[in-house]
Amino acid sequence: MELTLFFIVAAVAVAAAALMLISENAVHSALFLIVNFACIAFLFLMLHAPFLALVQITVYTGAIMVLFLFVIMLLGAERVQPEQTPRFSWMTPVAVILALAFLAVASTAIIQGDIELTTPRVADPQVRVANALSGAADGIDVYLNDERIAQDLDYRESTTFDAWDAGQYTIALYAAGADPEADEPLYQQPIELTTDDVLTLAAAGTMQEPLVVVAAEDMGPIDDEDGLRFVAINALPDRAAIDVARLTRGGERRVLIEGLSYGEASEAVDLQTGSHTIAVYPAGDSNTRLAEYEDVELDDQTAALWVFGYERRPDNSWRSEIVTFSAAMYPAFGGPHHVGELLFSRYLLPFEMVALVLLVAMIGAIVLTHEAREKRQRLVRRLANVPSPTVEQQAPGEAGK
Amino acid sequence: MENFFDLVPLIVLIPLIGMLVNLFAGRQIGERGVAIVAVGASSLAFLIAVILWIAQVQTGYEPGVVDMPLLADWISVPSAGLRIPWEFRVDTLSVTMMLVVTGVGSLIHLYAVGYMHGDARFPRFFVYLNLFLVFMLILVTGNNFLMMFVGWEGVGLCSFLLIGFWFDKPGGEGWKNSDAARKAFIVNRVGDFGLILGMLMTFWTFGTLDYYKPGEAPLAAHHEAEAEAPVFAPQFPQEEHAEPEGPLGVFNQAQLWLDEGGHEVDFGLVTLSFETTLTIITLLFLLGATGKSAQIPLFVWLPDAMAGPTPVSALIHAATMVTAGVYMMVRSNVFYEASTTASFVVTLIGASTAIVAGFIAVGQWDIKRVLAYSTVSQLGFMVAAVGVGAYAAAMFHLVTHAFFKALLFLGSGSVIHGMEHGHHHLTDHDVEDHKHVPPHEHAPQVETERFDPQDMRNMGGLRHKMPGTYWTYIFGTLALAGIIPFAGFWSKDEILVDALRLGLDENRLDGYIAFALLLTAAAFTAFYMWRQVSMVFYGQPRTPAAEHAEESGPVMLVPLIVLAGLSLIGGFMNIPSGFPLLGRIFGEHQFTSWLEHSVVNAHAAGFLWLLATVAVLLAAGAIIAARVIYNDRALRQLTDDPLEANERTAGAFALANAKLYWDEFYFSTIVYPYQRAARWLADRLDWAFWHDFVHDRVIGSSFQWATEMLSNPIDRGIIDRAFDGLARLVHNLAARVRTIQTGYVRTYALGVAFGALLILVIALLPVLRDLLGL
Amino acid sequence: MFEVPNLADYNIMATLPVMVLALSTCILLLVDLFIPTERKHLTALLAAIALGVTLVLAVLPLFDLVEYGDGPLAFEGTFVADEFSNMVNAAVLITALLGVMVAPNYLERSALQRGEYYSLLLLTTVGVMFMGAAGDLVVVFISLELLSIPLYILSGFRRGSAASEESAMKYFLLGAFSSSFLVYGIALIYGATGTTNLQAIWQTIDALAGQETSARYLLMAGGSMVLVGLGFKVAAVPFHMWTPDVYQGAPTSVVAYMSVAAKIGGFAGLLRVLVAGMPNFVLDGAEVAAWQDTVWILAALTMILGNIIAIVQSDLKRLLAYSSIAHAGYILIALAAGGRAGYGDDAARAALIYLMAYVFTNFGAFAVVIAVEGNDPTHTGLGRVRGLGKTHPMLALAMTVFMLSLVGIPLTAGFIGKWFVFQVAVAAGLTPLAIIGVITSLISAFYYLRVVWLMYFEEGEGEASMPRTLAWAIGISALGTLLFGVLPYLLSDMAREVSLAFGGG
Amino acid sequence: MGTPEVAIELYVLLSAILFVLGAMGVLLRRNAILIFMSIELMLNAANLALAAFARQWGNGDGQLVVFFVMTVAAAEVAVGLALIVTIFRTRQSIDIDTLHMFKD
Repeated sequence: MELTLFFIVAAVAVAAAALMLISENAVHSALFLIVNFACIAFLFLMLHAPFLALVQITVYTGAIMVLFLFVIMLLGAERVQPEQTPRFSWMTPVAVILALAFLAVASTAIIQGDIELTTPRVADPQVRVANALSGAADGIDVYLNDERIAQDLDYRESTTFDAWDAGQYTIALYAAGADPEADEPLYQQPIELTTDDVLTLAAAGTMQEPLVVVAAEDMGPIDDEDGLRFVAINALPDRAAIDVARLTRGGERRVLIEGLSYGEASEAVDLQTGSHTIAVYPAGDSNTRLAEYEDVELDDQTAALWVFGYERRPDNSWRSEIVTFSAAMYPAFGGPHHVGELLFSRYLLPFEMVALVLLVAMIGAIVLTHEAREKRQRLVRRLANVPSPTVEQQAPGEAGK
Repeated sequence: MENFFDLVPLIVLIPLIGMLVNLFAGRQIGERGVAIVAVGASSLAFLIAVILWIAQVQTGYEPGVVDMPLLADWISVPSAGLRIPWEFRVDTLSVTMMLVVTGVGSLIHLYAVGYMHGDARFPRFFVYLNLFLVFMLILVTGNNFLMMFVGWEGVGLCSFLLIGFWFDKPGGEGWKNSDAARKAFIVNRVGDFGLILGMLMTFWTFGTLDYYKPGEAPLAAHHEAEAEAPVFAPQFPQEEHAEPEGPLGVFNQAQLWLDEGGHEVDFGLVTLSFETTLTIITLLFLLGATGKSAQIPLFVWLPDAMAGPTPVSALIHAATMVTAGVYMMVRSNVFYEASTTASFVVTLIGASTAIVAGFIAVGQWDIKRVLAYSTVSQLGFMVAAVGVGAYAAAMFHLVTHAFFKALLFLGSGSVIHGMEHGHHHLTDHDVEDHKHVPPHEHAPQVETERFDPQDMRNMGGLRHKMPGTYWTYIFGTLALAGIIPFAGFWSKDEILVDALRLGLDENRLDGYIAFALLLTAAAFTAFYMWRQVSMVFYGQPRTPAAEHAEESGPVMLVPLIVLAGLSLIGGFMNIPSGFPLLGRIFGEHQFTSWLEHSVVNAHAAGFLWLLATVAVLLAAGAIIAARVIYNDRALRQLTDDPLEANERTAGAFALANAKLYWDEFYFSTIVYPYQRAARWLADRLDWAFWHDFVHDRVIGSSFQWATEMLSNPIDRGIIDRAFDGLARLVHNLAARVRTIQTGYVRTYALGVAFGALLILVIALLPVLRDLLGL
Repeated sequence: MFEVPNLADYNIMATLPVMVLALSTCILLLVDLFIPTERKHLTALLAAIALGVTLVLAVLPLFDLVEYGDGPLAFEGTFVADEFSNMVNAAVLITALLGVMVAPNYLERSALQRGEYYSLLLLTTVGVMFMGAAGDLVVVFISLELLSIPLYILSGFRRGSAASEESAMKYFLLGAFSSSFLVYGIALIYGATGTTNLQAIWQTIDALAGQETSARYLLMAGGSMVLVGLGFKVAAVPFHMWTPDVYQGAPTSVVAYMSVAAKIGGFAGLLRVLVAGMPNFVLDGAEVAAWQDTVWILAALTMILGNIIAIVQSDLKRLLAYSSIAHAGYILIALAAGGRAGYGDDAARAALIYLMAYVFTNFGAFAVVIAVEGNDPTHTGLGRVRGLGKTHPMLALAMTVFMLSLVGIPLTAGFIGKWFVFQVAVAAGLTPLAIIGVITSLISAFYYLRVVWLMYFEEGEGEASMPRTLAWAIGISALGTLLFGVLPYLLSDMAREVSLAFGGG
Repeated sequence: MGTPEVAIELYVLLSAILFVLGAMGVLLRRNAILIFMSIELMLNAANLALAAFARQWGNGDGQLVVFFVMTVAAAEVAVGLALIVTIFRTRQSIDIDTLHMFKD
């Protein structure tokens, strides 16, 4: 279906371009070009670039082409006078041959380029730390190798994502304020960071039995506008494996994750936004409900991390609890959000520069077209006073040549 | 005494200041002021050279390196390991050159004050002259090849400006002058190309361009170094020898690598053995030297360069600049010593230049052209001396030649001046203006026929009119001819001895060739010089102008006398061992042992009585022969040369007069057989196709083209034609290529598109090759 | 959700010089509205002040006197304020300053006094400065447009003059044509690497090294097309054909500026994209970057063609146009040398030194053309300089210095530039290219010396008008040419820390 | 976001075709405005390629480049049309072949 559509649109685009090329009348050419631009806008839509499609229609097809038409009409330049003796009759075959050769070479590159196989862009691993380890009074300190990446991190809090170089690291948990040189860590384990990883290092478990779960997050954009994504971690020391399910309003049970082992993180699961009731069962046992969490609120376009564990109550008793951490997902590809975000981060400088380019265009339009009246005035003034040597060069008779 | 070495920057700065003063205030301070500044600057430079000489002697000939203030880090990029400092080198070789350049230079400056008197562009002349001194001194004092190159280009520029100095001479003369200047510059650029490439290769090989680093003593070949170990300064321990980028200068590094053997140089694309590298470098340097020192095949510019004012011919085109090539090769003696191939080529080129130019000189009518070819010939002697390894002899001849050739040029200038004066006296004697006007200012608009004051046929009998000039000229001629005890005898003899020794002792062919050619060339020298003396000074005046010629003023005569004295005694500085009496008075091999401290391969030649006798007799015989042929009767009416009148020698004379008919030579060796072959083919294979197409079109037109190329008027040598042809080729090519510049936007766009396709195809060749299965 | 970074995150201080200039240009544009036509030299003065301040700001870090911002990267890596960009800034700002100096009298003479002239000139300068600091292909593209569009307008600045308009039109159409190649090239490079950031491109190529991925074909094609777009700007053969026509038709004060500034911008872009971004792009175990061959051929063609066609020119401006084409060839040698691993920094240094020498030499030559062209802009035949040696000895002397420097005679800046370029070429194993360079510069002596010849050795009227600012500009250019020729370490010291290559150079 | 149903190569090939058509327009048309329109077509072709590659890589950089190219193109159009208007005033023609005052 999509493919058929593509071919139709592509055919129209090529036809419009070719017609633009051969139309005698400039106005027709401009109209064909508009058709072509509209086709490209449509292709932009197919390529998940709604914002561009919009700009294409408004700026190009709307503003620029209207300007073209306007100038053609203004100058009455629909067609140029035919030449008595065609000057570059050899140009057509040469241009065609050149174009075909160019196309041949370029398409060779494109097809040989084998776009599907290209290696993705390399990104440094992103790491954050989340504290789901209840019990430490002032929170915890976390060290990655010798560098402290979290200080006094309280329960239910997390750091932001930071980029690290890929490689082998050792993660160590300390009680807040501990001296890593002198004190023993609460827990430590080696981890490996590889490129393109987006990892949450979740401290979980109990003070007696702390652990760090490495959860791989998928921050990539989600197609569903109202969607969200979550990763679950089983931090219940007494449960080797659990199932996680969502209870609908009707009391129906929809299993989201099956058989999540202790100390493991699940795959990412997509979910509709809204308020959910989440229940946890021992693996394979749909009758024993271990815990039920009502009204777990989740925003759209976020990536959530759920840690199922025990929380230490003020009375020193323990209670099973769900700890959620959420992070904004990468915005939907091509959407206004996405474009806007990039525009204000990586592309702010080009944005400013484009403003300068537009300023130049403004000055240019003024400088190039504005002077007619002024020139005549000066000419009159000059003629009235002393003829200057430059008058001759500016005489209107010559200008009309 | 080393402190005096610090004066060396001044030797460059003083002429520079003189030049700047004359440039900016020349018109204000008047002719006298300009003269004082210019002559003063060059004399002060000479004084410094003398001080340096004394300092050298006092310090035991220790070489010194002096930084130029401000320019210590001239070109340096530490991160790239690139450092070329602006350092002056004071050693016996450079001091010798300084003495010659400033000494002869000062005399010629003084002479020029008289010669250029009244010229409208008097200040500018001295600006150029001082600028020339600046560059020449940079050339000889620099401690690295790049400084030498700076000087090299600079003197070329000054030569260009000075040859064309009289561009506004009326009647087509000016155009000829400017043509000559351009030719000199362009021919020299061909030589420079060799020098630049040689320099880049040297830099690549050694990582530096310094001759020697400061504090580094020149290192002789290994076997000698072992015998006299302390020559090598202790601060460079043995271990460092193998370091490719050690702290050594170019020559010592080369010497060490040569002693070690087996060293290789990686040029990225190819790896060459060190010896091969040196051969290539030396041959490239030789190309540079053939340009600047006017050797075959690039000598054609020097005779034309005589279009410049005579002091310029004396200073630049005889005494100093043209010897730069010889200096450069002597400086690089370590390289040349190492490469037998290069030495062989050098010998061959030098010796053949000597004989060819000597032969051509016999057939010239122009007084300065004879001297120009003589200069080319003598430079050939020096180059050949380098080729046979006689570096001291080459330098010795360079020095003595500077004396007597400068003398001869200045003498000829005096003669021309006198002739102009006589001519002026005749044509304008009723004009009241008795102000002395320099030669070219004689506006000959009134004349219908141009009078050539340089044509020897117009002279004669000047012996009585200009006695001072005559006697000094005789001194110069005898010195050049190699008559004992004049300077030229000693230096020429040493070269001949060295050439013969190379042949006898090492059984080397080039030694014999050089010896034979140079001995013949020496005979030619004596002959054409005495022919000139006879034509100019003997007999009776052949024109009214010669009759009214007058002696030049004292400003011009004093330099002549000083130079005549030097031509007489200059040779005594290097009396060969075994020569009686003189050796004991002046010491033996003084000059060689002085030079040995900087030119490691300099060695003294002995004295061969037999050879000296033969050489002197040959010269004397040539002189007598010349006098016999150009006797007073023959000189009375000199429309034809006696050699031309005599049937047996007419051919040879015509040959010499036409500069050897190089065109005909090429014609007979290439075109004629080609023509024969073509005809034979046409006769035997007379097919219609063959006849119509191949013969008429291909052979016919290319033959026509070839004959057109080669059979143009023969007053210019084949090499002239080659350069002209090259220039025309480039011009035609340019004219053709420019037609793509149509002025139409669309064709320009086509160019862009075509270029895009082109580079896309180049870029994607690997893919396309894969696709096509190649 | 997404938070807008605050200004400190952008490291905006690193962009101080260019921002100062951009802002003062906007202010100048406003102030100019209140300056009457007769007093436009005030605008020139203000523009010169803005440029002077920027120049000081730009030069200070070159001598390690200050350091703007926090590290070289600004605006998330799209702007790189390093030694290279500082050198480019210095070169282009000096050019612009000289350009402003020669303008007022020229504009007055041609009745073109409009304040926009200076604004446009400053905006071009801003474009070149951005180009020098480009860390992203988008910035390369926009800088190119920012430096080109004002030049198109300035070329057509002479009102109602068919010549000026024609040159603007040609320049514009061909410029737009070639920049569309540039955009396509950027698209292909993006397609191959998934990023437009030069450092990220470098990293991606590095990660791809040794793998036989077919992305390299896209990369190759993309690199070539970028070369088309930027090669046009620097007038490399075969994208050079606009040069003589535009130079001849455009106002000479504009040509003087653009012949240098556009070249600086174009080469800064080429060096950034090819030497910084893609030096490690190597095919099949070769030792040099895959694009080196292409640049090699372009360099050779440019040197040969530029120098040869220049011989037959009879118009001073056209002669200098071909000469500027030829000089692009010499700088392309340095670019080609940057294709060998480990020589990127040396190559960039050589190119910068050459450009710096070229700034003074070429600008000076065009300034002399301004002086001799008189009131009639079409009178730029070679005969104009005939006899100049007699009538205007100082002007002739300056022109001689420029011509000798263009030939590459020692003790002039031109020689130093050539020396560095040839040296790096030989070091990087491009000896044949260096030989072509030496031979063609030999050929160039023909036509440059013809100018010297006409001035000194031929009779003629040799008229010239030399208002004070023009004389100053010529004097400064001549002085710079000689100063850098005699004391080249001033230049090489400034450029000593230039480091382009991301992987160390 | 799954893999696109239409292969990215197809988009890029289409863009190459349009680019070449635009280039031919520049070479073959004499009307300055049409040449100009052809250049716009070339830019649009490049934009299409950029958007296609952006889809391929799943990052927004390509789309941002398209955005900037569009803006710059708009600026170019303003200047270009102004230039055409001026030249028309002087010569009463926008035939590009009438512009050949200079040649060697």
